[in-house]
Amino acid sequence: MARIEFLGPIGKEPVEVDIKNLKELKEIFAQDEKLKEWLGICAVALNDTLVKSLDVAVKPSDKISLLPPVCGG
Amino acid sequence: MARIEFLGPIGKEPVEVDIKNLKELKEIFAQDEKLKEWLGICAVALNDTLVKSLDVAVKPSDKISLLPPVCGG
Amino acid sequence: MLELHDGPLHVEEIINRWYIDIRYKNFGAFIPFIGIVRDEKGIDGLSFDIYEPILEAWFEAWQKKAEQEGAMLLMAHSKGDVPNHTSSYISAVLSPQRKVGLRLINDFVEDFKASAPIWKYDLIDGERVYAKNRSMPLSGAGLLST
Amino acid sequence: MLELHDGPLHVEEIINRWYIDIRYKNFGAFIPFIGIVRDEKGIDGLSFDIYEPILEAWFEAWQKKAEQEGAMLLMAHSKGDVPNHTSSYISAVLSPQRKVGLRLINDFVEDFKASAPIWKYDLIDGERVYAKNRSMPLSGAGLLST
Repeated sequence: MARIEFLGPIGKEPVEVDIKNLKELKEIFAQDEKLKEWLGICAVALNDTLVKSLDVAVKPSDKISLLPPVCGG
Repeated sequence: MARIEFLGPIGKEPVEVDIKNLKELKEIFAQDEKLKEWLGICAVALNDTLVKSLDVAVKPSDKISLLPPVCGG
Repeated sequence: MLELHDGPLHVEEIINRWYIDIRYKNFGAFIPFIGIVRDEKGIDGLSFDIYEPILEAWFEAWQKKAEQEGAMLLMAHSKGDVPNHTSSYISAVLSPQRKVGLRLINDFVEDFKASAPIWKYDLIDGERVYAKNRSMPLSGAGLLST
Repeated sequence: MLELHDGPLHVEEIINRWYIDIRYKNFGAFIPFIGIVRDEKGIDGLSFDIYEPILEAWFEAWQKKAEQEGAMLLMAHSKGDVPNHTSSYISAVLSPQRKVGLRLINDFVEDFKASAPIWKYDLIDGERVYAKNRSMPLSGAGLLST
């Protein structure tokens, strides 16, 4: 099961999901009403590297992070 | 007599000259062999304001400064 | 070097330590940028969450870029609460000449604002309120939206 | 504020004093530029002459420009001899927001190099050698040449 972390202000506990790629994650999340406001503004990292495409394979040991808009300093 | 100061590396003592404008100063300086190397690269201030024209009247109480190329910091 | 501190940064301690560390390294320009929390909009301060793995990778990539120009970067940032009139962020460029340094401090701070995985909250009446309006989506944001 | 010091600048003292002075003035960005004398070309240090009346007028004009953007400038410079690995020049911008500050520190330092009436000498074997090749003619130079 890949582990999904919701960073910063999303304020949601990590979940584990059984997916083969990010497209499947998108389908699962589409049913989550509470996540809707975040999905449009969050970037996605796979094992701490930002990804730009849904055609990314996901292994059971992978960590996926959702990163909302940032404002350091 | 206007007072002429030679700033920074010129290393020349101030002089007093009897002139009515900067054109007259230019004529006096043209005869000074030691100043030749400086005149082409020096800016000129009248009473601590840089001037750009020789058509500037000079009063006996005035101070004229020659400023060689700068490098602060 | 990247350092994270709990709460406000001790500006004097950090700047003095950095200066002592680098003064014999023959850099000609040392340019710190010090961010201070402003008292505005009725806040008592700011608070920060940081995702350290991506912050460290981002910083290391910048450090390599700086090294290619003979320069070096230093950065300190707060985690947690930072009251008004204290500092939450210091970055610094060291460079042989001024021009590279002045360009790098600008580009580094601007990219920090756009790319560093840090989340800011206003502290209002003891609550943490996400500073959503001042925040910028990271590159690739929206990938999972339908 | 413009301050001139005999010999090298005490970086920690100056930066700490400036920070303490300004931290409650609600500026969001404090950006010092610290110039450090590099050990290069066999010099033992640098030495400086300053023409204070024109330096002060130049600084005051910049201070007015900064104030129009809600910002403030600070500057310290050495007179006389400054050994390698010590500081001869510090300037700083204080501004409400970072963008104005980053622009001003760049423009202020660049104009300082072009316009401040300060003459630099290399210290070589106890002699002061005018750094003519690194110096820039002031605006209007050559007025009295034939």
